[in-house]
Formats: sequence, C-alpha cells, structure tokens
Amino acid sequence: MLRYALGRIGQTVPIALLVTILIFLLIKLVPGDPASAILGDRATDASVAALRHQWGLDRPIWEQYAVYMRNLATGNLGTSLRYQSPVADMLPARTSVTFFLVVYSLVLSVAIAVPLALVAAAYRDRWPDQVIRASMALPLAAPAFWVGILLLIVFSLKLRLFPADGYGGGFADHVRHLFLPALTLSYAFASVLCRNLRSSLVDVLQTTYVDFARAKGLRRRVVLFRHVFRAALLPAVTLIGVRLTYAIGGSVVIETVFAIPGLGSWMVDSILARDYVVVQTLTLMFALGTMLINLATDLIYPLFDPRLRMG
Amino acid sequence: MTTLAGELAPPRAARTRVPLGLAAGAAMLVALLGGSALAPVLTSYDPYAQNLNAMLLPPSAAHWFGTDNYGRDVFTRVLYGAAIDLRIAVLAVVFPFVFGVVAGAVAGYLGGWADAAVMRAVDVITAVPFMVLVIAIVAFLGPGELNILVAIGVVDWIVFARLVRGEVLRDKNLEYVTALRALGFSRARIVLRHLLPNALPPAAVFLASDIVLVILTTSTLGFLGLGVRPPAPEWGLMISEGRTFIYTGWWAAAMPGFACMYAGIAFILLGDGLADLLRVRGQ
Amino acid sequence: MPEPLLRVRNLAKSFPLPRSPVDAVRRRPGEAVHAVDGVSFDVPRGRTLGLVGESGCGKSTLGRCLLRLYRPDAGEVWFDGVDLVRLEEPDLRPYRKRMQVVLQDPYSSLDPRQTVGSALLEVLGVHGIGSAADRPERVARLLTQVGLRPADARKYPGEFSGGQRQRVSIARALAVGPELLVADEPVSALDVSIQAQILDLLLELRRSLGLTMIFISHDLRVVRYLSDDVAVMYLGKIVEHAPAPELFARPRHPYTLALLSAIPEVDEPARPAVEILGEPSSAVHVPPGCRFHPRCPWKVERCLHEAPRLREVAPGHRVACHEARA
Amino acid sequence: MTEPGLVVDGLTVEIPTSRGVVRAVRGVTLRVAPGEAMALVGESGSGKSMTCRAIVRLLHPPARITAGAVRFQGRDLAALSEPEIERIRGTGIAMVFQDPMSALNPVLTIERQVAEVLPAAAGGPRERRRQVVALLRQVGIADAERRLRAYPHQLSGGQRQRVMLAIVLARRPAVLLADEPTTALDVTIQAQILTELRRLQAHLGMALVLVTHDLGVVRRTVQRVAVMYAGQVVELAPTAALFARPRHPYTAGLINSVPSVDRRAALAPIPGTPPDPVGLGDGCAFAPRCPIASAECLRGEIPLRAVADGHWSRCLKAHVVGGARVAGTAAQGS
Repeated sequence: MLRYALGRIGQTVPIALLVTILIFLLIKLVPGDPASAILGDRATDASVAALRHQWGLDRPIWEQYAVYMRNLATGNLGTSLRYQSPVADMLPARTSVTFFLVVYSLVLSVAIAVPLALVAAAYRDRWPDQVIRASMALPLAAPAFWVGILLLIVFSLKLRLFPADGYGGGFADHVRHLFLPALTLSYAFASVLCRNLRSSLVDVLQTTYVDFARAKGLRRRVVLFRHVFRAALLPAVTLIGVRLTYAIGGSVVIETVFAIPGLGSWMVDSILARDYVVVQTLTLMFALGTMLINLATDLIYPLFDPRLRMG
Repeated sequence: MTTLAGELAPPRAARTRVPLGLAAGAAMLVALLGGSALAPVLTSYDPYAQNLNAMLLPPSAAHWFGTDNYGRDVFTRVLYGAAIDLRIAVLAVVFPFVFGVVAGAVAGYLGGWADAAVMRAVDVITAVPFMVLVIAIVAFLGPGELNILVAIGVVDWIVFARLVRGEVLRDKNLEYVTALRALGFSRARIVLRHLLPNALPPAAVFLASDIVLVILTTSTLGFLGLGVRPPAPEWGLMISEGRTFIYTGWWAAAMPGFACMYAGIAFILLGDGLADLLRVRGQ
Repeated sequence: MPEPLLRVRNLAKSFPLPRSPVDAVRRRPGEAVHAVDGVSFDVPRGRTLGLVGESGCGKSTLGRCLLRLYRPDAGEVWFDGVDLVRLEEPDLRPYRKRMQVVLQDPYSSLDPRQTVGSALLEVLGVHGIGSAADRPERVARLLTQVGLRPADARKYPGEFSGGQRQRVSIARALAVGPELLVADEPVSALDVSIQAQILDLLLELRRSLGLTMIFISHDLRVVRYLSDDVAVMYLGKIVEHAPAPELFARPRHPYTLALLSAIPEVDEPARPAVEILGEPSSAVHVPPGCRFHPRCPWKVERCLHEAPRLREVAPGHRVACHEARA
Repeated sequence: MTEPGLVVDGLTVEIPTSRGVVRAVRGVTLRVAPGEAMALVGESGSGKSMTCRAIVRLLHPPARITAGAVRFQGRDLAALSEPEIERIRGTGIAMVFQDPMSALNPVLTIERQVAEVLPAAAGGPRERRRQVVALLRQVGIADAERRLRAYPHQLSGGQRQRVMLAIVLARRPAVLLADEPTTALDVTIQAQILTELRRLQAHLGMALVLVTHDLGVVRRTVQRVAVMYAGQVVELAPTAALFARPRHPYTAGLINSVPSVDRRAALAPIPGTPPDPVGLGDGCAFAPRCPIASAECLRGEIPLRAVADGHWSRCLKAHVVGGARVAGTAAQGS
C-alpha cells in the first residue's frame, strides 16, 4: 500500500513542476510589454523599469522562471496592485471560504444524488427511473451562473429565505449564506454523480457475485448494502475527484454571482482590474488544490478496491 | 453522457429509422438558427437601438421576453445572440476534436514516448480546473471572440484525447487487430482504416455534449465581462447586464438563460440520436 | 524425408513484469513471465501439429511467435528455409501471405464496423491479389468455400452467429492463399454442434488446399480429431511430442496421462486414471529441475534439480521425463 | 406427506425484448429425488441456466416466470414472496455459478464471504473464523488460514470454485443447482472440482442438478439426464440408457458431434443453427435441422412420451432414432 502511495506522489511531483511552468508562461500571453500592462495607468518609465528589473524580465526566460520559482519557494506570491498588499496575506481567509463552498456543494451533491440513484436503480426502466434520469439530464444544459441568479431571484428576493450575498460570520451563518451558491454549484455535479451511480448500481445488480449472494440466502437488505452498494461506490469515488475539480472551476463564477469573498471572486475582480500577478498566483492555487484532490482520490480509491492495493 | 432521449423514450420503444433524439434535436436547432437568421424579418425591433421610454417593460404581446434597461426588445436580442453563441461554440470545438482525436489515436496505438508525451500534457492541463484555465488564458490574452476560441482550443482537446486513447487501447488488444497485423497490414492502415473509425462514433457523440459545455463556457465568459464586447447581444453578456436590474426587471436576466438551456438541450438530444444512429448495426 | 515447411529451434519468449518504482531505484532485476522457455519441433509440409496444454502453458504465445506477431527473445523459426526471427516488419510481408491465423473469440476477431465483403476485399487489395474487376468474384468464392452465401458479403459481423463469424475469419485467412494456417483455439468459444461443423470445415480445407496446420487447443478430444502429430506443453516447454495415434495409445509423460484421464469422455476410457495434485505453478517463479515436479505423482529426487531433456523413446515419440518408461 | 425432492411442473419463463417476447423456458417438467444427481444438458440458448435461475427466483428483470410451479417441501416456490424465497435459498436450494472470476465479491475478503452465511457462533468471531477454516479445508483448500484475509482476485479459478462449494457446504442445502461450475476451468482442475462436488453430495445426501453443455461431464458425473433444446426438455433418461440408445435426433446429433480421444470416428455434425428464440411456434423446434423430420413434426404440441422405463422423448419418431455412436464414414487418417 505504501509503495502505491509513494508511486502516486512520485508521479504528481513532475506534473506539479510542469504546471508551474505552464502558469509561469501564461503571463507571457499578455499582449505588449507585461510590465506596462500590469502597471496600467499607473505606469511611468521609472516604475516600468523597476518592475522589469524586479522580475528579471530583461534576463533570459529560464532565469525569469528561476526567479519566479524562488519567489514561490520563499512564500513571496507577489503583491496585489489593487490592494497594495502581498497576495500571501489575503490568501488564507479567501481559501477557507472557497474550501467551505466546495465541500458544502459536495455534501449537497451527494445528498441529492445518492438517494435518487438508489431509487432510479431500484425502479430500473420504470417511470421513476425515467423521470429521475430525464430530470438529471436537463441541468447539464443550464449555465450555472444563470441558475444562481434564478435561485437568487426566487429564494432571496421573492421568498426572502436566504441572504442574497456575502459569507456571514460564524458557521451557522456561513451555512445559510452559502446554501444557494452551494446548491447552484452542486446541481450539475449531482446530476452526473446520480447518473453514474445509477448505472454502476444497475451493473452491479446484474453481476454473478450478487446473484450468488442472494443464492446464499442472504436477506435483501444485507445483499444491497454489503454487496451492491459498496461495489457500486467504486466508480463514484473516482468521479467525485474529477467532478470536484469542475466544482472548483465553477466556484469562480458562483462566487461572483453571490458576491462571496473567496478565491473565485478575487480572481474575477483581479482580472477586471488587470491585476495580472494575482491572477497568475490564484491560478496556481487552484491548480494546487486540484492536484491535492486528485492525489487524495487516487489514495482513497485502493481503500475501496483491494485489487489496487498491491501497488 | 448517457442519453436524454434514451431516458425520455420508453425503454422498449421500437427504434424508428431516424432516432427520436436526432430528429428532436435537429428540429430545435433548425428552429433556433432559422429564427436567428430570419430575425430581421420576424421582429421589427432593432437589437441595438435604445428606446428610453420602453425601459424594463415586462413580457407582453408586443415584447415576448419584455425589454432590457435600455428599452431594447429582449426576444430580438436573444435571436441575434444565438448566431454569436452558436458560431463560437461550433468553431471552438473543431480544433479540440481534430487534435484530440489524432493525439489520442497516436498515444493509444504507438504507446511508449508518444503516449507519455500526450498523457503528461493531459495531466498538466487537467491539473488546472477547466473554467479557471480558460478564464486565465482569456484574461491574459484579452477578451474577444478569437481569444475565446484560442483559450477553449488549448484546453478542451484533452477530453477527446483521453476518450479516443481509451477506445484505441481497448481495441488494440482485440483479436481483430492481431489478425490484421498477421495479414501484414501496416500500422498506419490499422490505425486510420480500423481503429479510428471504431473510435470516432463515441467521440462524435461526445462532441455534441462538449458543444453544450462550450456554450456554457462562452456565456460564462460573457457574463464575467471577458467575452464579446457590449453592445453585442451575446447571451452571457445580456444576463450580466440584466443582473443589476433583477429587482425591477428579472426577465432581462432570465430569458437569455432559457435560450442557452434550449440550445444545450438541442445538442444533448442530437448527441443521443447520434449515439443510436452510430451504434454498430446488429449489436 | 523432404525438408519440413517449419523448423523451430530453442524458441523462447518472456514478458517482463513492470517493476515497481522502488525496485527500479534499487536496481533489483524485474521479474518476467517465461511464457515459452526453449521449444523445438518440426512441422512437415501438409501435416497438422496439435499443440495442447492448459491455460498459461504458452501455446498461444508460441503460435504468435511463429507468426512473428511477437519477436522471440531467442531461437530460430525456419519457414521454408528462411529464419523469420532475423527478419523485421517490411521484410516479413511476403511471408504474411504464406502463413495465416484463425483466432478464438468470434465476437472480437472481426472489425465490427466493416462489412464482411469489404474486409475480404481489403485483404485482397493490400496483397494485390487478382484485379479490381475480379476481386468481388473472388470474395464470393471465398465465402462459398467456407459455407457462407455470397450475399453475406453485405452484412456486418454483428449480424452473424458465432459459428458463422469463425467461417468469415477462416475465409479472411484463406484470401491470401497461405501454406501454413495457425488456428489458435478456433472452436473453444462455440457450442458443440457448431464446433463439429467448423472442425469438419477445417478438415475439408486442409485436404482440398493441402494446408500445413498448427492447431492450438486445451481440449485433447478436438486436438485428436484434427492432428497428425501432437505436442503437449506444460509451463512453456514441450513435455511430450509424438504422432497422434502413438501418443493417445501409449502416452508416456505423467502430465499427458493426467490430461487424458481428466478428460470427461463420452465413451468409457480404457486407461488408468492418474491423479495430479494442486494447481499449476506460476510462469514467473518456474520450479527448479523438472517444472512439473510439484504436481507429479511419479517424482523422484532427481526431478527436483535436473530438468529432463526431450529424448526419443519410440520412433518419432519424444518425452521429457526421467521416470517415463521407454 | 409432501412430495420429497424438487418438482418442476410446466415451468415457463418469458423475456420481453424490443424484437418481441422471447420464451426462454417453454413448459419444463422435471423431478429431482433427494440425494439424486441429474444433469440439464444443452447448448447456449437451450434455457438450461434460465430454468435453474427460475427455480430459485434469481431471474434478472425483465425475465419472469409466466406459468408453471416449482414444488419443494410442500410449497410452490414460484408463488412465494421475496422474503419467503430468501429463507429457502441457501438452506433449501443453493446455487453455484460458472465464472469463478465474477462469482465472488471482488472487494470483500474470503473470510467475510464465507462467514456471512454462518449463524452467529456462540464463541464469537474467533469461533466463526475456526468454522470458516474448517469449511475451506473440507473442500480441499490448502493453507486455509492464509487464504482468510485474501481477496478473490488473489485466488486461482479452481480455488474460487472451492470457496463457493465451502459456502454451500456451510448451509447444508437439500438441493444444489450447479450452473456450469467447471466450464471455465482447465480440464485437470475441472476433474478435481467434479470429484469434490460428488464427495460433497454424498457427504450431505444432497440432490444435485448439474447444468452443462459437455456430454463427457454428464457421462461421468450424474445418474439421470435431461437434454434441453430451445427452452424444452426433448429427452429425459438414465445416463447409461441415453448414451447407449438416444431416442431423440438432437441427442443423437449431439453425441455424434463430440470428438473422442480414443477413436477418430467421423463426426456427424448437426447442420444449421439453433432457432431464433423470438416467436417459437408449436411443432418441433428441432425440425428444421432434423434428418428424419416430416410434415407432422411441424404442427401441434409434441408431448414428452415414455419410450422405455424412465426414458422419455419429445419426438414422434423416437423409435426410429439410430444407435449411439453412428458408425459414420471411414475414420480419417490412420
């Protein structure tokens, strides 16, 4: 098992390095001279020259990359021009908000998807199955931010059930504030999770080992939970990993719609303010989060599927 | 993407010659594109002309989708907007589909360093959430239709590469490939004349659902102000502009969303119908 | 004795197992599955060699090495006087026309998206057989030759039964006019009544086309029905090789005896039952000495550390066992 | 006094498909005496497995029983509710399956899958573990202790079949339905498993219904045989009588299709292919492939008639069917 974990971690390191190179190069995409673009209207010849030197823009590219990496290593994530403060200082608070939102949406997705998948699999091909599968297919066509706005209109403005924006103070407040955004973020994930869990449940229900479990005389409940559900969870676990990264992507938009002070809204604000340093760093933070989640899913998977345990 | 049509149609519906999903999806698309092309004839309103004494009028016989905060007819702008969003969506998937399929086939069949190169690239791009990477690229390149196409093109190919690579890896070990190699067929012939034709149908089906994803991405970029410049009637932009007036005129923000969903469902149905049509005969 | 069509000498092929990163770092040599571990035999022109053994004995790998679908690690495969092991892909093409294969699984041995007719036409085209004009007629003849109707050319593989698909595979192999046909478990996936039809078809084609054949199977009854000579394989080596009537009348190797006694025969067998113990050993950690000794009821001290050589115990009857009675 | 053993009476199973209704089992009537070993033999699509699955109600939807009864211990299993049939499975009638690769749950240990059928032992988990080890040893698994923590993919096909037999042994059923238990195994392992099965049957006094397509396995394992074709029993007889003098052309054809190691008698394969299961009408389903069929075979219901003591045949010309090993044309080669 340890060998498997070491192997997986070993594979992630080179990918992480390549990601830093990709993100480092992103800023080169900026048309014209990045330094003047970054300073924007505050650019003066002196400040542009100073910035160029600070980033070593006049030196060959790989040296610039070395500077970039050294900064990363020392925790100097660059300073936000808009707030004139180091990015690193604002990061923890923002990250915890986005983390809360993503986990909250994951919990909601599982809460929605699992029961529906069980019902759909139990009533295979009969009307409940078809209604659930059809209703789960529709949300994939709806843009998340629009659904967010609709929820906002109905539940906040009209019914006044939930606050329209913000994060609130304290856990209970967070739950209330982030319910609509988390729901918006989760419906697309829930529909994919429900459909995949349903089809894997249907597949497992038809396997020989479930037949044999029933032939042993086990009660239906025991067969369902010990044999069927556990084996059906396997594909769903990998899916959770993949869809979580989509959920993180989605948070960028949802935080903007609901004005939530997370990494996502910060990134959009920085983009509109052409605060390129922050955009670059936040993209790296999102990538870091995604890689950790992918790694976690890979390490969790063998716990469910012993066949992988031999590493 | 399992099938919507398959889910709607009763399981034992006899498959008509042209699958139900394909017909429905195609009909919806034709209606939308037709409406968009014939918009100047269908509505007398000008999508750009502002009419200050018709601001934020609710949906009515005169204005089916009501008017926005500049008094422009929302229904007309939705029709004109369809051309923008669909054009971007279809253009944006061309490169990812072609490049992804070729990269996947090469990685799948050749294996070794080719497979490692393609898969490392896929791992790197997968490491950054899709929407974050697209938004970052557009942010750096600057908004506009061309930059959207580039951003989506650079990121979206990995989905097709992974799908086709999986299909080729699975088929490569099937006995018919062994038999063809024994018959002295060249590697190129086996990949181009046998492995690809078997991998294309699932890729084509996925293409339809990928277009849905691209429509959502385009409208999201528009919503974030990174898409097409105002006053273009792009759906995402319209929702963004309408958002500030949801207290007094919710329809300005809501209606374009329905249009977006309509286009999405059309492509999902197309994809399902395609899946039925391309399913191997006799299987 | 005319020169045999096929002469195989000390053929060996193993598949390295992926080393875990830790082993790689510590330079520990990776393990490998020793599928074929030094095999030699001849196949005279026009005769059929039956290769029999249980799953994992290396018979399929051996077949694919002969067809050069794998490159053997060692040994020689002389086909009509040329050692195919020394050749690489472009030079192998002319030999692809002269030796062909029929595989086991009817449902995956044909390209599902290609009609039967176009599949046969493609083979004729690739090898430039006949002209564009007469190829459709050749396809019709090929289909008829294997018991199908020319009209079947328009159908897709999905529209045929298992038995019919095997007939298409045979037609595809015959399209290039081969001299040697390697049939790897061609009937194992078929029902008994269909199996009999395909076996008779192979017999008929062998006689009418003068084919030399290598028939690979785990089922001794089927091997007996088609083979002139039989080689019994165990864990990558041939343990007994003899003309069919000699082998089935006077089997000498304990494993062959065990195989024969384990076969559920429709008629009452007239042979003593030989019980063998346990499960086949792994092809990765091959037992020392005679590799059958862990399961052998006759094993003696010598068997544990000295691998027996194939020695002739009767005209054309070779056995690899210290204890086998002459 | 309720009838001993298992009685299947007119069992019919239908599967609605997009091409129409498939009548997979068409009125099968069988009796299995306690402790008896009988075989259901036939090719794919003959309905032999479906019949067994119907008996213990393990049909996969949309397949379902549409007629007939399954009388066991005085009750009709076809009419029981799900909880009631659950109590019968395992202790009354057990079933084992063909593919050792997929018959055990890949994510649960061997110990767990055996122990779950044992009643809660007085001595707690340690006692139950001891019972599991005893069961595994009884079915011939070497170093049983080491196998407890193993997962199915770490065992060979033969060992996995033995684990299934151990589980059956634990519940001591009156009847065991074995659906092609050795088809996926090598011939030497198959011989070991068949011996194990016979030993288990004798030890428990259990009735055995062995489903197989291999006539050789039938010949060496069971006392009575039912030959099935297109969802119907076409011949039912003691094993020796069936092989000595088959009284149905399909049985004769099957016997002549199996090559023998001892003599290279020519094969006489049955021409044509099995019928399309959708819309099987009346008359004999084998007629299109039958060398002695005539007009009368094509119409009406052809009953299963007694042609000798305990020997039944569903053929109007049962008396005409030739001897067992048709001499056939001159043997090929030497």
